[in-house]
Amino acid sequence: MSQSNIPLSHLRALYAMMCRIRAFEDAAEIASKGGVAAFGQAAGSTAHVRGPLHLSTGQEAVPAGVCAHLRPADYMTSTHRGHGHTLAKGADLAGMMHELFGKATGFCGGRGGSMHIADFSVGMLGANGVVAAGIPIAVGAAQSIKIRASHGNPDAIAVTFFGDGAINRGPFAESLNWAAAFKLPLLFVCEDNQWSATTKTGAMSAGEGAAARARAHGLVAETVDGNDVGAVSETARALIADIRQGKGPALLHARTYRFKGHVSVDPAAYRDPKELEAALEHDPLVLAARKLIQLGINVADVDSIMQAAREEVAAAVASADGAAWPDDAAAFTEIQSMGAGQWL
Amino acid sequence: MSQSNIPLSHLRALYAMMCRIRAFEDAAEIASKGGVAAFGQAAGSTAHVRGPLHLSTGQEAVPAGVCAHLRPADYMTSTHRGHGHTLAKGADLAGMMHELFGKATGFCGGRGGSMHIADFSVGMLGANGVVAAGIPIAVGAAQSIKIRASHGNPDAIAVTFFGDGAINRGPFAESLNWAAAFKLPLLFVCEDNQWSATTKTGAMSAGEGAAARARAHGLVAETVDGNDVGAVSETARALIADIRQGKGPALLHARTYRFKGHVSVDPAAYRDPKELEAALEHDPLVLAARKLIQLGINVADVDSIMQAAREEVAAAVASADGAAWPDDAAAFTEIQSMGAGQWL
Amino acid sequence: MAVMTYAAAAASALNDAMRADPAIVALGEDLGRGGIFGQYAGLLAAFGPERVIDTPISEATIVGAAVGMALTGLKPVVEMRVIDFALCAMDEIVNQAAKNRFMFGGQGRVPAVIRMPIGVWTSSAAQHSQSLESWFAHVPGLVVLAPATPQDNHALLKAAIACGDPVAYFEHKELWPLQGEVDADQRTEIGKAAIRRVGSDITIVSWSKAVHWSLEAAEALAAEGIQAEMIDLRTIWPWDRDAVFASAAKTGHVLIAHEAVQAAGFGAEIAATLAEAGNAKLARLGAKRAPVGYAPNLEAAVRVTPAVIAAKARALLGR
Amino acid sequence: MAVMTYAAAAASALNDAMRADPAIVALGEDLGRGGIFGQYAGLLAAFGPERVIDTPISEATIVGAAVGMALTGLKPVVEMRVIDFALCAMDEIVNQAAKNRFMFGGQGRVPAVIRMPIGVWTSSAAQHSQSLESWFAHVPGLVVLAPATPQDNHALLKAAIACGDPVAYFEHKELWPLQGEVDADQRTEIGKAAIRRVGSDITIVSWSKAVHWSLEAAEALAAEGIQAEMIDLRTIWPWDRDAVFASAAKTGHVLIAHEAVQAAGFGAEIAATLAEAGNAKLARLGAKRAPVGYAPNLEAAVRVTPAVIAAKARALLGR
Ligand SMILES: Cc1ncc(C[n+]2csc(CCOP(=O)(O)OP(=O)(O)O)c2C)c(N)n1
Ligand SMILES: Cc1ncc(C[n+]2csc(CCOP(=O)(O)OP(=O)(O)O)c2C)c(N)n1
Ligand SMILES: [Mg+2]
Ligand SMILES: [Mg+2]
Repeated sequence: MSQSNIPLSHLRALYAMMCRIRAFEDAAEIASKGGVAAFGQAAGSTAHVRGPLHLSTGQEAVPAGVCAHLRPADYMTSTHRGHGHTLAKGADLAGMMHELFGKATGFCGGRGGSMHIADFSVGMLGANGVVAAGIPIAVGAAQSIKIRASHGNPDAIAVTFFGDGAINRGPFAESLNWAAAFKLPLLFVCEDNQWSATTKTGAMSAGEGAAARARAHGLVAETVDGNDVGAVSETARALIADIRQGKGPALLHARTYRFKGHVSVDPAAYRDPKELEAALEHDPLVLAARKLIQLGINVADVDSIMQAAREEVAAAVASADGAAWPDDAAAFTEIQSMGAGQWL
Repeated sequence: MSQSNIPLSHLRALYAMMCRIRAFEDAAEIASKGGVAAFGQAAGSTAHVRGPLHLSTGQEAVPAGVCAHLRPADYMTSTHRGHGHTLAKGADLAGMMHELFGKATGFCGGRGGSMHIADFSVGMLGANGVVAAGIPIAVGAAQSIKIRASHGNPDAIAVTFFGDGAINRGPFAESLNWAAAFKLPLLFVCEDNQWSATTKTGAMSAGEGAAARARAHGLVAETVDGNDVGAVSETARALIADIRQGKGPALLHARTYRFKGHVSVDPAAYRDPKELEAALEHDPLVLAARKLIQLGINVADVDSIMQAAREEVAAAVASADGAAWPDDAAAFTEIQSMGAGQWL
Repeated sequence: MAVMTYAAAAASALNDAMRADPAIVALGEDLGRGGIFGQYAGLLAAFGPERVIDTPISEATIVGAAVGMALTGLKPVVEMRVIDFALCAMDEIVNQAAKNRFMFGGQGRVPAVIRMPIGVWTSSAAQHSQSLESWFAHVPGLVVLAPATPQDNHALLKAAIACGDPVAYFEHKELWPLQGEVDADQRTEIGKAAIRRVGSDITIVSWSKAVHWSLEAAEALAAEGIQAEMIDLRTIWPWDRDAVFASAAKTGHVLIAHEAVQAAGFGAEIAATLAEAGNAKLARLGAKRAPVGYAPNLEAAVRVTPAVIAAKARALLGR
Repeated sequence: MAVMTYAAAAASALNDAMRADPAIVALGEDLGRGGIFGQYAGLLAAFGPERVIDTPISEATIVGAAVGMALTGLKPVVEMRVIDFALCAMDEIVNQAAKNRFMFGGQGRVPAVIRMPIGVWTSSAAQHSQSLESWFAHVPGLVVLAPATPQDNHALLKAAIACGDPVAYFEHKELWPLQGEVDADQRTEIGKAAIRRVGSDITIVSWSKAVHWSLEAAEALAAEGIQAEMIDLRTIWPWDRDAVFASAAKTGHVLIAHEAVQAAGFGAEIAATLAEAGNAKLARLGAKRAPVGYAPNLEAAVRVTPAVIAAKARALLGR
């Protein structure tokens, strides 16, 4: 399946979401320079976004295409590289930027930051600092939907995003088995950007990859060009429709590419520049924009979509910058109810 | 492949090993009655074998058939149900019985017991009280063979036994991937007795089982009737020959049946008695004995093999019974070198 | 009032709780047959396989899934069989269940009870005999309970399920068959110790199976004219400092006895707390029992700093 | 003598060790590119991919495989990146690596060094900021090290590899860039603390990054006329009681400062040990720091019993 099959208005909406993600990541990247010591970089004190910041630049088509078919009652878990998923699930862009800036007005009141972005109000149950750890949580959310079927949204589903490197952690396999054994309404999405931190995933992964592993556990699985937002959307649509009908879990393997380093301060010196150059030829935003133009939207219109996204993000940055830090006391609230106040 | 293809002398040797395992398990079972509190049973103080005792009665063809092709330089890891594997790897029967009795003369000086049987002198690197935990250890042993190729036994291999329930733990999948990615000389043996403690494994395992999961990770995999010792042996022979030649890891899925409860004091009241009855029709020892007689060995000869095994075991029980307990001081040795003696 | 075993008390409490609240589910291996020790007896028949869930042998996913269930409206009771196997799910317990509420700024709650039986159990050797309760006391976000009697296993299990926090719940393998009277309506507050024996000469603080040994020891001492006061802590976190300090003030002597390895066991925390309070010349400084926050000020708020160290040193020296 | 960072010191020590002993291998994620912090810089080029092993993201199998390697003649150095991810491998560390030698009666040895960087690290929040060294002190079979300087990271890493025991090795994430002089020939004995500053008024005991804060605090105190003696423990297990007790006897005041959560942190063990020794009215009893053995007498030998409790109570009361 490819872009050509989807209606213009849908492609336009997908493109708008991709632009918002791209603009968000670009702004976060700038705000994070000097934000953490790694890859030979020192941490400065001037960065607005501190700590490890994992950018999904270049991977926007996957969350945009998948989440177009999700509803607020559907649950999602994500990874350390979760801004795109969060936005695409419908979370407020400014709330996320405020959280990256560590402000009281962020989604987590400044307690979590980029690796712990979450917006439970739209079903986004959390990014995760531990590779593959979000997968079993989504399994539980999917099982909960089944168990609580009478409680309102019987055809809700859960979706879990994870990377190509994550498929080599045990919880991935455990979760495939579990989801299939209980026939849970769960979509696994392997967002395959070909890299695991500084390591090419290929050499570390035996066999035919995520889809083959899923099939071996009895799941339906599809592989798709993850830079073709139309293809992602159409494939996800079909899989999600089946899941909603109770046909059990499925896996979507989307091939894409990580344009940036592992974290925002990583210059990715270990990577052949040609590989990046080649990948940039398949920038999912460029591909989608080209298609929109083919379909008759004029260039200025297309540009205005990105322009609007950049403006939205700039406003978010400005407001995040001006927002208040959490009270120091917030370090000691929302920990637990029993024994609250007993720190020592 | 089946028994008919293997030479009589080989089948006879396999049968003899199976008899030793059966005789061992039968004697251990008797010695363990009242040895642990579980399944509604109380622990008495008269048992000679204490703690959880997992019997491999009915599963003898798997270790016998596989280990016939192993050498002392090959490594093995096993499970909580490891007596058969240990014997078949060439360990001393009496040393194991002494360990089950907790005596100073046992393999582990009474420190380990049934769940921690090991005989490093024949490459048997340990049973394990944690399901699936032996698998990554075997991965490391196999990698070590490759790394130390110059050190003597370049075509040595490692083999790891595990149950059908164990394939749903993450380390199994991680290890499949790892072994294939590094092309390690490792044979995975799934000894499928259809049960995981009190639970039928089928309902808990999605997809086509161990072999399918192995193939999805790029391994060669074969399924065999695990009660047909000739078939096990022939299939293992072929897989092991390829592994020795550097063709990478493989998996053998052997279907068998657990004649006893999960532990020796478990009456398996949860199991349909008909299932056991049907399984007893395929007792691997009966099948092998029948075949030996078909091939011309007379009944008395066949009986004498089992008789010899029972005598060997009886002698081991008697000597274990008479052997000394470990010194109390053994509770505090062989823990660690640095800081030895600092208990508090 | 009924006489029942420690195992049956747990099953009965869970039965009561599940009957009262449809959000409660139980999951783990072999639950359908009542659990290896009967601690889930009768529940499958009463509540069906959607609420009494037999799981694959997948400890990481058992706890991970429980976190997902808890975040979405259920109250899972999770069976790990023995603490030793819970080591296969430590990321899920410590990084996910315990920290979720804080990391996400209070958006999520993880009302999950994770049952991890501790203790030595008739020759089950090194991988089935550990007692690791002190680990969990060290982890912000967790409640830590260790009942010693059928009555407490009934009442504390209910309290654990109701409390809304993730709970590390430690039953003891050698206590499963222990018989005792159980009043199903009795409530036991989390954080309140029980004085199992009143005495004037020495305070013995303990929990779990060691409570019974301590009581046995107290009887032996009584025969010699020594009256021991025996405190069953029951809650390891938040532990009942008031009860311990009051008894210590009365008897002037405190012995803490637990089955876990002494080195870095929870007895050290109690002893250190008593010592600091009673001795102006000894102090500890460590991070607050809070997860580390992201915003720079939140991160700084829990840390030990040179200024804090210097201040504490001055205080110790009375300057 | 050369000046190098804490990260470079580790790389240099490992380089020396690997050159001298072909049995040493390193494994973990991203090692081939020198590790995210440069702590493996240059090693792949020097020793090739069979000895500097880039692994899949499979923490459980990284440690499990290291156990298998160690049992069969290799000496693996295992990278976990941060202690938080080591929670994905706790069965392998605690049930397998730590207990192997004992369970199998001395047949196996696990000379593996498991590197699990601890500590807060610039806004990396709750899942990348833990310090869990006290957990490992609680586990029989493990050596526990926590170097604070480039020199110690060089010398202790070598000592760890050479010692033959499984070692929980805790570097600190904020110390990677710390510069210092390193004498490659200097040996540091496991179990020996370093007196970083001599003083007469108060003893500050610390380790890892908190050593530097403690020294900073000591400077501030000195300006006020308070002379603090600063002990860098370096080895958490077996810890240097002699050094701590000697200094405590001299100064009469002890402050223990660590970055880990205070509750059930290793500071409690030190404080409790000092308190018990100095105060005849307080004692702890727990199991010996030994794995639980199978034979009934071995099992009994490590346990706390009513008789032991009663005896300790008598001793406390001077009877
Ligand atoms: C259990 C665990 N191991 C290691 C890490 C360190 N780490 C963070 S991201 C990453 C690479 C993950 O690769 P992939 O799953 O492909 O996701 P991507 O970063 O490419 O989005 C690693 C190794 C971690 N966070 N958690
Ligand atoms: C990690 C872990 N989880 C649970 C257990 C408890 N347990 C012991 S054996 C067993 C069943 C294992 O089934 P299988 O792998 O098929 O082996 P079998 O017992 O049939 O030989 C279980 C659940 C354990 N020992 N380790
Ligand atoms: Mg990737
Ligand atoms: Mg089985």
